[in-house]
Amino acid sequence: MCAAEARPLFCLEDLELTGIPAAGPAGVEVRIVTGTTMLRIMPFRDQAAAAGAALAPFGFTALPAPGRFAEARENRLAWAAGNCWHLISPRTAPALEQELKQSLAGLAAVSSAGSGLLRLQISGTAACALMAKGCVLDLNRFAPGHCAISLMAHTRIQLHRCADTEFGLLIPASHAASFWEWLTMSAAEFGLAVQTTAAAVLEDGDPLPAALSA
Amino acid sequence: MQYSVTSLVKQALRGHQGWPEAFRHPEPRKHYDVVIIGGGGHGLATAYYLAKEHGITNVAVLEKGWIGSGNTGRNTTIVRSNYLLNSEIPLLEWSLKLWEGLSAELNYNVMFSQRGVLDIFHTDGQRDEAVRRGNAMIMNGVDAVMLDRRQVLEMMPLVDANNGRFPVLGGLLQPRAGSARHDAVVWGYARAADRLGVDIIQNCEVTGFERDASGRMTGVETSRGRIGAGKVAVCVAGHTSQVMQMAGIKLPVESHKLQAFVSEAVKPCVDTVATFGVGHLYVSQSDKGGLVFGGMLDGYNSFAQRGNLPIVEDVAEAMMMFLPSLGRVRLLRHWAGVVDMTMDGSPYICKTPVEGLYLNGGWNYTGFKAIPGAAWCFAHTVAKDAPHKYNAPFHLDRFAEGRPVDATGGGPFPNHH
Amino acid sequence: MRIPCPLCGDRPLEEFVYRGDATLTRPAADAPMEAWVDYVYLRDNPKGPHREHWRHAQGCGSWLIVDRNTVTHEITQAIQARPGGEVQR
Amino acid sequence: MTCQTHRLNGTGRCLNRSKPISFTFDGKRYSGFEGDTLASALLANGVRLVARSFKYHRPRGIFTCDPHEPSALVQLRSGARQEPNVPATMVELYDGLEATSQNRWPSLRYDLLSVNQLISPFFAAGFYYKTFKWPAKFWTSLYEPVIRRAAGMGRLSGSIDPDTYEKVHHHCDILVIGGGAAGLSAARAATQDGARVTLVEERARLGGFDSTGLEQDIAALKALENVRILPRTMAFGWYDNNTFGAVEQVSDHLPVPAPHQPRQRMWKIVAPQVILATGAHERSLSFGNNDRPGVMLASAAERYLRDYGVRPGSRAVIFTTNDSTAGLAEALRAAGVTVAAVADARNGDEIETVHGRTAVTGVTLRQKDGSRRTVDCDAVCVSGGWNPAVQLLAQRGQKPRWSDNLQAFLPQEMAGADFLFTGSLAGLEAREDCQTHGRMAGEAAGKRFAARDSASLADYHSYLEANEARAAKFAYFESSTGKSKKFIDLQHDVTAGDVSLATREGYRSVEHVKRYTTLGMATDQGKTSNIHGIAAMSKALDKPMSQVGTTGFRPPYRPVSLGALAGRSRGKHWRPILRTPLHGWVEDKGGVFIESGLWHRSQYFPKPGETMSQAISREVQAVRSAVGFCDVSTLGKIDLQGPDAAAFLDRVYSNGFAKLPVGKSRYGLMLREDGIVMDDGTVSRLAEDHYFITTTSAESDSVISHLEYCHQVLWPELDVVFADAGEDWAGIALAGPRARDVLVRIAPEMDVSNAALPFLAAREGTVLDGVPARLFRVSFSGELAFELYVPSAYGRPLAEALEREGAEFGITPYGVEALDVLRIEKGHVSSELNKFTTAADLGLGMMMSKKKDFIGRALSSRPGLTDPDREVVVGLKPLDPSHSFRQGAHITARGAPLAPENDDGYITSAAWSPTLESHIAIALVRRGRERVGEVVEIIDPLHGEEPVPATIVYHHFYDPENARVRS
Ligand SMILES: Cc1cc2nc3c(=O)[nH]c(=O)nc-3n(C[C@H](O)[C@H](O)[C@H](O)COP(=O)(O)OP(=O)(O)OC[C@H]3O[C@@H](n4cnc5c(N)ncnc54)[C@H](O)[C@@H]3O)c2cc1C
Ligand SMILES: NC(=O)c1ccc[n+]([C@@H]2O[C@H](COP(=O)([O-])OP(=O)(O)OC[C@H]3O[C@@H](n4cnc5c(N)ncnc54)[C@H](O)[C@@H]3O)[C@@H](O)[C@H]2O)c1
Ligand SMILES: Cc1cc2nc3c(=O)[nH]c(=O)nc-3n(C[C@H](O)[C@H](O)[C@H](O)COP(=O)(O)O)c2cc1C
Ligand SMILES: [Zn+2]
Repeated sequence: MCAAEARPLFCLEDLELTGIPAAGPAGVEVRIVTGTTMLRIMPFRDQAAAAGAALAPFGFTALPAPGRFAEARENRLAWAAGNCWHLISPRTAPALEQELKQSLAGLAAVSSAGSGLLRLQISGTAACALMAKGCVLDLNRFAPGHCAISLMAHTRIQLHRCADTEFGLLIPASHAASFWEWLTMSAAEFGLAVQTTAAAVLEDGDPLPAALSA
Repeated sequence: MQYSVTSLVKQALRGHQGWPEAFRHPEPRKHYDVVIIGGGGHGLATAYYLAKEHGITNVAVLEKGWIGSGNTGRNTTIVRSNYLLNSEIPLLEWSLKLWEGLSAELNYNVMFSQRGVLDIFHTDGQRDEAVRRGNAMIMNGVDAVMLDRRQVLEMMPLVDANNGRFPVLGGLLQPRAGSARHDAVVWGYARAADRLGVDIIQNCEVTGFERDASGRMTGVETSRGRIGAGKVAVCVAGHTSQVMQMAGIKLPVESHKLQAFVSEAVKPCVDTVATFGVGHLYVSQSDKGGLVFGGMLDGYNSFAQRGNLPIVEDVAEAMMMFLPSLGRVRLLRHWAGVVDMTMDGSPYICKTPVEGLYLNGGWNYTGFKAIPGAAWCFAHTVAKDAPHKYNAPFHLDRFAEGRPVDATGGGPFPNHH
Repeated sequence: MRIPCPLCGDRPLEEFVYRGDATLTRPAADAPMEAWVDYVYLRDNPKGPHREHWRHAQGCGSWLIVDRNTVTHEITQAIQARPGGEVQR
Repeated sequence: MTCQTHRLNGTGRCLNRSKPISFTFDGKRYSGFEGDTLASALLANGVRLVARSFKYHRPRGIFTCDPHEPSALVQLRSGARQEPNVPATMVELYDGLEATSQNRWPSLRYDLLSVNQLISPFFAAGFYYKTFKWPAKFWTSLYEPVIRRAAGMGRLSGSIDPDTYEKVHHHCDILVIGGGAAGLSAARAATQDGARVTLVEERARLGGFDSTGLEQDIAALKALENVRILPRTMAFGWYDNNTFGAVEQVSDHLPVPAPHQPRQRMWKIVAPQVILATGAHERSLSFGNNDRPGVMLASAAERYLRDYGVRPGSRAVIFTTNDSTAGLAEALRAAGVTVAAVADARNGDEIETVHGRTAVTGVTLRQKDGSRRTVDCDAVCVSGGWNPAVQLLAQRGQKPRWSDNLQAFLPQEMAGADFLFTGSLAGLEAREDCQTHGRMAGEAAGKRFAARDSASLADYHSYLEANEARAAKFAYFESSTGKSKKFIDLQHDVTAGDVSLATREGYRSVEHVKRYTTLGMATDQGKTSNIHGIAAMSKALDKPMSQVGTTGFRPPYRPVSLGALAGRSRGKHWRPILRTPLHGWVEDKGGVFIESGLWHRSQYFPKPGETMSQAISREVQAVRSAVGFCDVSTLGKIDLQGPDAAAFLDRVYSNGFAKLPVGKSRYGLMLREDGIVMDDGTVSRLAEDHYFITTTSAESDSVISHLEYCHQVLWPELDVVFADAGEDWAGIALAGPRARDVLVRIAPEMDVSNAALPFLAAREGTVLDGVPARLFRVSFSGELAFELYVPSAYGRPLAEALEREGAEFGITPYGVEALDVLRIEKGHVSSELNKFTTAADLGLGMMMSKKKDFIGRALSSRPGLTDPDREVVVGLKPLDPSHSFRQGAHITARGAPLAPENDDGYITSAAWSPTLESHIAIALVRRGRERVGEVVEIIDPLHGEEPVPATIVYHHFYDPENARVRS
């Protein structure tokens, strides 16, 4: 019996993950980010503050308010539903999950959102124009550091505004293939470049503005 | 004057100067044996059958606006009896039988067009439901035909059989079903009732009830003054709970709005009434050429006769899924009606806890087809103070008894029916 | 129609699912049958202001209590149904 | 190619004369210029007859220069892009454009159905209500088909629309609708306080009615950073909370859309404030034969001259009631057109009737003194005044208000908390007035935005009030004499006579008249006709215009293609197709997919040469005799944690959970509050306060929503949290007598022996050398079985490992069909949870705890739900095992006639059981449990089947002692 290899892009299997050429540089760049660990944090009754405080080992002092995310070291902590936050990290899952469970014991339920979400980073000069085709939010009022759970192309997704022209998307794996098709159709007019990147590499990239870091 | 080819020719030669009014515009009298609230199809037909079947002619129909301004004048006009439950089929089938002779009976062409209602199915689950329903229909003496894929596509050539998504598996056809001209039904019953002596009083809103010491109904208050009544029959569709509340009765009803859509007129391309269950869509084509179609409720309580965009998009999406060659057809108009949604999707046609007060309402979005049959039964109930066997299941105590007439299994969530 | 979710902000109708009358209280276990029948089947159905339950199903998932006018569709208030909510904004 | 006989030299603001364009109409080739519309180009070529009317097939020409053109509707393009009913006035000319006339046969000039004109006296309003009633059958079989053949206008291609459509969401602070003089000023002023302003204009160019002199304003607006201008974009609907639907015609002016471009794009615009500047529509007048080709609105004539360099004829007569035609005579003369007469109704002059059949050849004028004279002409330019374009506003439900001074219907409310309006929509006429007031509206909106509350509207209001007070428009709608038909609704052929007939027959409400005559129900929705209908009613009923009132207006402002409203959500992309983590693997294995809700699930795995039923039987037999595995990832999965988790479960399930030990699974039943079964599934206790729940695939969303409701609304005091873990885990059922042998190899790290992992045990551990896993010993098939969950990314590796490690035991993948057969053999209910059944109906009455309250308990005891006559779950075995039947077939006692009272139930599940070598069924049968052993009939008259005699049996056909699941 040999160790099984995860299939990080299982939800996009058999789709062509290639771009669509444009006259000039592609207006939309999509990075498919693999190797991300996503852990749910769901505080028990009246424990949200305590749970936030217990996240110090991960670089955070509090749970971000609804509609916000924060970054510290290589980790991102994002509000993800009514009473739910996601710790998003390039570190490997089981170890991180154990650490988090210990830190939050009695304060919050921890579970692994595992590989159930496809993570995309969408950037480029036409990123906003593309997003507007599916996203119901007022993107002008959705500033870097904001996050939302919202409907896009008939799919409930999580959306992070990473920079003026960059969005992070978390898409339920079962919807990912359809979403991808919608995305490529909608981005075609701008030109689309596609890359697959490991989370570890990504997090070494540009940090968020200092103001957003916890 | 009787309407006929002869009278039409005569009048045509005289520049149509001699046609009498189809119905009078009388001032309300002081008292009527029966006051019917609501000048929609059900109210007018109830008046007609009271006069015709039971000889009760001292009857008024009070309508707050113009007759037909409610749901009867804004519905997608599907007439069928392809129901599931043995408790509901007899009423609808009786209604269908009355439809078949209605134009002649009323001397008014209601354009009842029996070009079939075809429920197309795309999944095994839908097929099983259709088989169950078709067999129930046949057991009740109703016509039902199972069509295979080829037959469905012959009848509905515009259906996309290869949409890469929902294969056409077959369809359940009721050949005798079809559609009718909504306004003609209103005017035809109004004219026929008027000719039997019924007063149709428009612009007359009922604002309250009058009861004697024993609690019995004695009259109604209206925007045109008090009108005495031996019996009061309520047929006010989307406003049932409002009107019944005036009599102190709270009903298992939520008012919702349902939208309807019509396209520009195009040459005939949809020859039957077709439904696309996966997309909750139904579509037919009017004799003028407009495609008439609709989908689901907007989904929240509302008394506004106008819909919102999500359902417009939903319905258009279903149309494009079902009949993708209609992409270049344009939507001409869309509107909404306020419907009583009940806790089991079935109506109330019954006596009420208040003596002298009778109820015909809770029609959800299916009451047009029932107009002749249900009004006929309702007239019976009002005249005889007891239900006819066809409307017996549709009383108010059925929830307490645990005997809802729930054909979709939606349960006590009106917006799930 | 747009509903101001207390957690997510203004969102369009298509993100929400409706349930209805928010003034009902579930009877006690030993309540008489009529109380149960009324609870399950009788609803407030006013023409005008209405207090109702909606779920932000395609957003944060919260059940909300929304005050909305059934004639104008104007919404005057939307709060989380769970008293206090777990999270404050 | 004919030459452009009516084209002027020099003029034509919209034209690019250096770009000639060739196009065809009814197969004949013509030429025009870039910038032309189809209408202007046809006029330039001297083409006047372009259409036939709906009912009488009367010849019709180009009547307006507007989007709501009622007459000149053509069929555009050919092949799959063929589009019916397109107003020629809105078609921007492109090279190679193909248009044909519609609603005529055999040709536009010789249209057979134009005989309808001759018998038109019989076709008066409402004629079909009065006849065709007898004999009853003839309506559907004879009369109606004839009427239907004549129905409709244009024809569809019948092919799938090859173009694409898409949607965009857009948010701005202030939306301006209409890019005329007023809208341009308003938009510019609105930006002053920093608001984001969007302006939509349905035409290709900004400037509205007359863009002369507005070039600088337009350029200045375009230069502003916080302004977004959307030309060719029509706001069609105004929905709650200032949500607007608008459609952009992205590619309609091109032969085919550019690569990756949609044909049209629907904008969903949300704007806290809106300024309406939709302008006004010129109206016609009623006079005899006022529908002849060559009769045209005065403003249209003016625009064709000015913007397109086209003269409407060579001899024109002007018929007017107002000053807006003041410059027209001069403009016509300047274009070399003889102005043969000007009939000004204010002076008592009028046109009585028009002469000519397929085009105007002259008119009879009636002068104030009653004298008549005939004037030869080939064009009639008519103006009956202007109707403010109130349609969008009226969509909000407000009824327009009649102004005697302005002789027009105006918006009822001058302004609202979230809207303002301006320009000729507000009754203003002069360009300067429109601009000044537009600026006021824009400034007010900008201030409201900046202060986020109300700004003073005093000036805005008083400006309009003064304008209205000053006005003294002449009231005139219909010529006073003449016998010829006076058309009101050009497209639907409604005449002034039809309206008065309707009122005589008792149809006195404006809404009744509309419906009886079909006035205003055509594609222009009454924009050119309603006012005349109201005027005719006012005369017939002797009621002021204000009391007659308008009919209601509805979206869309102008018809919108279904394609645009659907966007990309069509065909395969209608709704997302949901895929399980094993999707790719199933595909590679040659598995067949089936739609199940939005999921694609593996239905069966055929081997070469196998039929579907052979494959299913093979898969079933493999499970019964060796081992199989099945993708169950679509099951709903919920991760429930918290100190009150057990208490919570006790309330939402009918059976008890408090005593479920850690490490154990239990089957759970969830009811609705009305006592009907909602869902079933397994609940596994992973730790003291940690549960893992599965739900059925179909109900997974509604169960989550229900549990959230229970938690957030009913019992907020309970300290639990739960997560929808549906996406997290891939699930595989491993079943069959050799299942353990395979599992041992997959999960060497775990002790899976019967002793360590007995029936209903639940464990967390790892498989495949370190992959986290949840392992439940539950069985749906009736065999020794396990449900295995691993993170979704390991779903496929797990399937591959099972295949590899199980090969020696004969492992076989199976799909949902075999899954269903296995559970039917075993007698597990599934499709019996059909929203009609109670726990007792399903034979699960013992799962209704008596010791606690739970959802659905109280109402379950109502008489109707405990009636012994209810239909309950039983099994059926045909006397002849080879006799098959369908799901949905009904049950009757033997020999009972077909009648509803003999309806004893119906089949909910049917299958060929390879194990029992018989067809078997689960059915809901009246008093079924008392009738075990009785032979009944399975009837399916719908399919014309002979009744199948069958014995009622207990539905646990296979291993009723449950020995195998425990082995
Ligand atoms: C969009 C839509 C589509 C539909 N499609 C179908 C279909 O395809 N097939 C089908 O069978 N059914 C359909 N229905 C349902 C059907 O239209 C109705 O059930 C049916 O018309 C009800 O008839 P009615 O006479 O009870 O009500 P209405 O026609 O609504 O008449 C009730 C009348 O009561 C009046 N009224 C109310 N309150 C008062 C008062 N206080 N005083 C005086 N008068 C009052 C109202 O003004 C109204 O005119 C549809 C409904 C809608 C809204
Ligand atoms: N009596 C009059 O009212 C009258 C008569 C003749 C000329 N005029 C002149 O017309 C001009 C009036 O200016 P204005 O700005 O009020 O009107 P306008 O007619 O110039 O502009 C209105 C614009 O709104 C657009 N529009 C209408 N509905 C729309 C919708 N739903 N979506 C998108 N666009 C839509 C139209 O295409 C048009 O371009 C002035 O120059 C005035 O002198 C007025
Ligand atoms: C079966 C049917 C067909 C219709 N066809 C048309 C039509 O061809 N043109 C039109 O303008 N409206 C049509 N309507 C819609 C009516 O104009 C009107 O919108 C509807 O009856 C609701 O009334 P309201 O909009 O006045 O509230 C149709 C309505 C129905 C019920
Ligand atoms: Zn929310």
